[in-house]
Amino acid sequence: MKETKGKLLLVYLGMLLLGIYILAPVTWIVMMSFKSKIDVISVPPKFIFTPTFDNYLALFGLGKVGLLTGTTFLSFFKNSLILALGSVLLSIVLGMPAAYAFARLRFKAKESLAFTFLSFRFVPEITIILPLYVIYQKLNLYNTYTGLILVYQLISLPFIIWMMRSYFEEIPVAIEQAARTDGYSWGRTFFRMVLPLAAPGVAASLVLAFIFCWNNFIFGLMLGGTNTQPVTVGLLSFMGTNEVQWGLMAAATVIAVIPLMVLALSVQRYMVRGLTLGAVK
Amino acid sequence: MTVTSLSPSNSSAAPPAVHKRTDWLPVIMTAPATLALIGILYPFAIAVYYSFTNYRIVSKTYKVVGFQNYVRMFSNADFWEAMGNTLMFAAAALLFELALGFLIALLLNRSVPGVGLMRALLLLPLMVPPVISGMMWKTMLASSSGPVNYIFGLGNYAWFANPWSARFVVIFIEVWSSTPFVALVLLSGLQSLPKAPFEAAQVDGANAWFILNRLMLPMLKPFILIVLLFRVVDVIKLFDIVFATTSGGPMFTTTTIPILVYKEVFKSYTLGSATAKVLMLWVINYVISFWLASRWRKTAASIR
Amino acid sequence: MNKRSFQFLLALMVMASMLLAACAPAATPAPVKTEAPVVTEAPAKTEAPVVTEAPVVTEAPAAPEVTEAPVAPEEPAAPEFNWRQFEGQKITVFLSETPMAVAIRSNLQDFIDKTGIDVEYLVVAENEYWNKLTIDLSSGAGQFNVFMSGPTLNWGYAAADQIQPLDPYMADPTITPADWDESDFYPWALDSNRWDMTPGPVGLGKGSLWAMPVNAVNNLVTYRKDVFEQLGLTVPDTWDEWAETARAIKEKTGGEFEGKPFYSVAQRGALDTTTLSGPFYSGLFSYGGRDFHDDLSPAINDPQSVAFQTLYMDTIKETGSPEWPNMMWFDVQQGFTSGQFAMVFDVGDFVPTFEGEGSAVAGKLGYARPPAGPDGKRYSSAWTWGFSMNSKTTGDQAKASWLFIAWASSADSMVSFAKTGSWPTRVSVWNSPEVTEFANQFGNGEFRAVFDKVLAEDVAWLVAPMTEASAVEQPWVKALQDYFYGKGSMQQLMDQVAEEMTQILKDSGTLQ
Amino acid sequence: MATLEIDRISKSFDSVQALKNVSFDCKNGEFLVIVGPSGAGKTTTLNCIAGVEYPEMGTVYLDGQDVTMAPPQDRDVAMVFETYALYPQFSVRDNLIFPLRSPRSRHSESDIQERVQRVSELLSIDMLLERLPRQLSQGQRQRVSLGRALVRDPKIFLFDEPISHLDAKLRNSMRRELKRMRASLSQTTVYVTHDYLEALSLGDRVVVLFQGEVLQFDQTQMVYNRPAAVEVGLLFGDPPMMFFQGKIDDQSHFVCEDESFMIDARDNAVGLAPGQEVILGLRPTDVRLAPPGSGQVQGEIYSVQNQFDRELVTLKAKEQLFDIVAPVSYAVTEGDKAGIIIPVEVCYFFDKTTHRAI
Repeated sequence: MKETKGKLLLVYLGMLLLGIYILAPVTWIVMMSFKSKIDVISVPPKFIFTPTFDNYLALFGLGKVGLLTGTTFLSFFKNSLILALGSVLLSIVLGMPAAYAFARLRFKAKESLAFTFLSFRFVPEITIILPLYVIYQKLNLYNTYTGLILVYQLISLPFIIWMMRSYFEEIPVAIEQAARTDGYSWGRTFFRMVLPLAAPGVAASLVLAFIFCWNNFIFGLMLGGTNTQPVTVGLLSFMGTNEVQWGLMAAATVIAVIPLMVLALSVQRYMVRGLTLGAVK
Repeated sequence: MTVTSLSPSNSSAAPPAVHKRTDWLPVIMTAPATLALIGILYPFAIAVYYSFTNYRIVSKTYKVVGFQNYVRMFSNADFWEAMGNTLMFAAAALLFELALGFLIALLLNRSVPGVGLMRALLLLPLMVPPVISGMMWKTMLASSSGPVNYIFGLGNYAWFANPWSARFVVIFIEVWSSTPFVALVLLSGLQSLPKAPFEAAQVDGANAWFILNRLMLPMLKPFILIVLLFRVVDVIKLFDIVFATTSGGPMFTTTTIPILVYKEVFKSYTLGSATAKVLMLWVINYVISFWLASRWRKTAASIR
Repeated sequence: MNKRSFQFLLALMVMASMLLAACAPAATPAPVKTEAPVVTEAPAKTEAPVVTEAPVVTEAPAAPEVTEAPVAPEEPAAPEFNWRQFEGQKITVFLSETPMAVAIRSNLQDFIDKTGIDVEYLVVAENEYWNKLTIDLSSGAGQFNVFMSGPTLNWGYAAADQIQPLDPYMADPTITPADWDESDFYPWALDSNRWDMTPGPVGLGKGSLWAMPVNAVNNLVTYRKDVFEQLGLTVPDTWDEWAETARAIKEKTGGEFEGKPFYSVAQRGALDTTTLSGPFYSGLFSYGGRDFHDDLSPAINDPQSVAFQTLYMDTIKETGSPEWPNMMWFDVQQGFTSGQFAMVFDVGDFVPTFEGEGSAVAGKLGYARPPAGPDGKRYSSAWTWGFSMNSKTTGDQAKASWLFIAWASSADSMVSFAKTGSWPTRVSVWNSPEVTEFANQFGNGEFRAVFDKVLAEDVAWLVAPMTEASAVEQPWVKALQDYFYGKGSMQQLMDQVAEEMTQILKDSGTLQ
Repeated sequence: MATLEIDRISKSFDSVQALKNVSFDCKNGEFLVIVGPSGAGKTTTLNCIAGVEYPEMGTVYLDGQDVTMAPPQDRDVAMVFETYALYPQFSVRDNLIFPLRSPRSRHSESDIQERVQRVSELLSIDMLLERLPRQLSQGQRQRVSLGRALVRDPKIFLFDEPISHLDAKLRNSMRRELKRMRASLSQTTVYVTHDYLEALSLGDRVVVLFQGEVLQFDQTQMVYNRPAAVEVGLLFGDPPMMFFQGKIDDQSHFVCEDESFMIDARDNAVGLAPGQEVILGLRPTDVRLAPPGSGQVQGEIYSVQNQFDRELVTLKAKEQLFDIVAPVSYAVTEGDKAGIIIPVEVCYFFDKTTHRAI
């Protein structure tokens, strides 16, 4: 489709508005991260100010803001990375076969089983925290990566199963049958044909699942301890009892978003799928 | 008139071989995920049990009280107000997210320079944890130190103090942080649509409304349904943003069921009756999702 | 059956019933429906070497038959106190993100070096802190041997046997250093952490010590001296003056000062129980109101209670920020720091922030004691941050944990905490040269002078102890918001809340 | 090169029985066509031969071996799919190479290149080798999918409606190409189509499938000349066979149910009993238009469709409509009276209830 000049103008206007809509709060956070304490609370708000790196320095333990020095933020960061990555990987291992079975195989109770998986998303976290706490305590899963990765499956597994299922279903079954008759075993067909074809969708759902795990708060708070608390809990710890360390919190948020952004940009072209399936549809 | 023999000459008289295979493949493939989730089902079952007890987490004993928690819940005005808020927020947020997400998807569904960048930008709000985005918006909307009032010249309007603007703002923040997800899914839906019907419609001179309403929306339906399926659960469980901005006030106007229950557990300690309330959300989620999921299966099947 | 074996049997039975009690609520999904309730407040920790009192009934020192390592003074070879006696023990400490927690973290190595006890700690923001602590205690997990705590929430934990009284440890010279001087504490600091499990005002200040107070959180008026001088106002000394002054400020400034929006009073107002904490309670009691009568009937709808709440709310409505219904403590603190308010009646712990480098009002502040009521009564409702011990912690680990508490509540430690704005619970610390010097920098010594009076004369613990303390505050704070939005008269609203409170107490079994 | 035998296979999906006791065989080098309307079970039958689906009952013998439950990669069959099933991420060349590099096949690199070259030249796709499937036209895709089967030497070729998605012109030329290929390759082939012309022009023998059952399995010509059931008659021929319900009277005459006409069926009365209710099948190409008064049927011309090389005349007798293919020279117009001559040897009688030929 050729775009007319007027339409193109409209499109860019729309994109500009969208950009502002998304970036305005983000800009505010970034600005806040470079503000001194007094600038953060200034009335009216300050848009021009002398930037300070104190917040960032303090995050990396190189400086001091208020009472807080060298926080353990970096270890929160590492914990989140391990937890989110681990959860997504485990979800793939557990979920991919299930997703494929739901997409391709015919069996009794398929739909109800698939829905049951989805229904785990409905479980309100608050109801299971107390029983889980007790169980984790007994099984020595409290304050372990394993324990948290397991409970994060509540977030990532249903998502991955359902997204991957629909991506698998998008792939015409005939392509798989063709590969089978061309002499490839089921496993080879899956890895040579199905997975590469579903890759964009799979990549997109992995990134989203990663982000959802990264953003989780309540499980990390309740079931994580000294060694495993994720970055979301760390961010909130800047809400001290006597004052909120807005500058530190903003700087920490900026830092926390960076790995996600890198991840997202590196798979950006997969995020919006639709390059490969053109020929078969 | 002779009819040629229906069976090949060499076929035996014996009955045809029967291949009774128990198909273990589905079982094997779904087993790992099932096992993992049964682990979660167990504490959930305990929670359901609690909802039939008068369990206070700061007392040493408790007993089963049958449906008392449920019965009392239904005659509790606070519960109904929170339930009303929950459903109202969910409906409003979904509506805005779908509409806005669809517009964004339409906007970014073209190949002009800069679109790639915009698609990447779209991910940003998703990456700010909801509780943090709630706090950030609270500072942005602060009556005198917030940039929003300052830029738009709104004086010192207190967004969170007026019951209706507080509701609006909570929904707005939720929309800000979740619309990108909706837009992404719908965008990939748009990208997967076949080009031919649209070109044909353009050749036929169909107007934009026709193309949208009769071609695009029906074909996007599975994507709309799946995005609803994932969003509806989250908006019904809406907690973080409310917690970080209004903690349920002013009065009860932004108190959702999760907020109500959270306070009940940690301030009143009555875990039993709190669990009963939150299980109602589970039921609602279940019903809505079940309906959406079956619609999705149907639509997806009819399109394929 | 001779006496000895009878005693043994008794001890066994107590232990068994306790085990049942401890396991029943949390751990088992389908627990024994313990309708035949577990005896009384069976002493929580049989294994704890030290005697515990049987709380509810008396304060009689001990049931000697359970004692394994008696504390009796006549014990001949009472070993000397030694900081290193539990070397190699490991304890876990749970901290709320407060200035005190910051100070503890930076001094922690001293404790470890001094005792050889390994300390693992976890810090979480305040709101989440209580929730996680509640889950940990009620699940029976007992991850955290020692944790920051204070009145109100402790009562729930105490009633459920989730924490243990600290008196036996305090009284044991083998584990309490000689220079750790109990009499050095402000009496109200210890008293506010005592409870004998009798619900309601009659239980105030009696019974076992459930937390060792370290940080006294007390209230005072902080005001903008520059504003008051410019407007020709004097500091209010009574609540009625407080309201009048607020109105006068509103009239004279017209809601604007130095070209910025300006409000008279900064008070907490969010739909959260913290809205009803210290500052609010101080006013309520000073004005002759109270929360509960001795018979546990709500007193919030008494004439004096209603009068105060009307005064308080009307003043906020007319002269406060429109954001009041959404203001948490940190909004109050931040709003005042940014120069939007003329007066704030809140905790003294904010003062270092008000006067700190990030404040727009530093150096412009004056201080005053809590306003008095119509009959001259003047209260600052105390709250303390202290340390409690899990009832699952026993034996040497319990003693090691106590050493940590003793260290944290020692005068030396408290001095360093105080320098973060965690005002001490010890008289000697408050009067120490370092703390005096630190406190004197605020308002040219005015803060110290005023707070000294507050500590000496005004402080009292006022909130009626009961396990439902935070539960009953929920409808209460909502009613205040309702009043703010004109949903009824204060009397009407408080009558309703009173009914709800009674219902809550009935539901929990506290009231028959 | 191989033989194929299908022995009474049955399969059902959920509650629908897709195949019922389907049996046929295919000789070495034979070109077998399976014809049937959509939903008849053609593709399912083919899938059972290929091994991508398994029958619940019955046996598939390939080269005399029972391969019923063998996985597809062990059967050495090549299949061309209705949707072509090209590998979208591979170039045309890689699509063609893919089966040659499978773990089952052992081809030297030079052999692979040589085969790809030969097949792409044969199908005139040698200019397209580096393109991706989505850059190809429908016809080109179809040829690539054919090529992917032809590069191999499988035991058997399976074609699933390979040209049904092409437009009429392309379909004609592809039919021609297939016919030529069939002559030169003489490979055992099972070919599924719903188009009787493909069946007639390509097949040695034809299996007619209807609702999962084999209606007829016979030489191609026989299927046309001796349809075993109403449905077979309906499938083969253009315009399609006409059917009339009626009865056999005592004189072995067929009497149409509205008594619009009768036919003396004595010479063709094998198996016909007096009083029997039957269906009469007539091909429009077999009956002739006659002047009014002559022939067994009298009526009025209802419509005339000029098809350049012929005319399709419809005659109405009482409530019955007769299609007749007539030479162009035959000048009739609507409203004319006319008769129809029905030679008794082109009358096909079917049982009214079973629809089977009598």
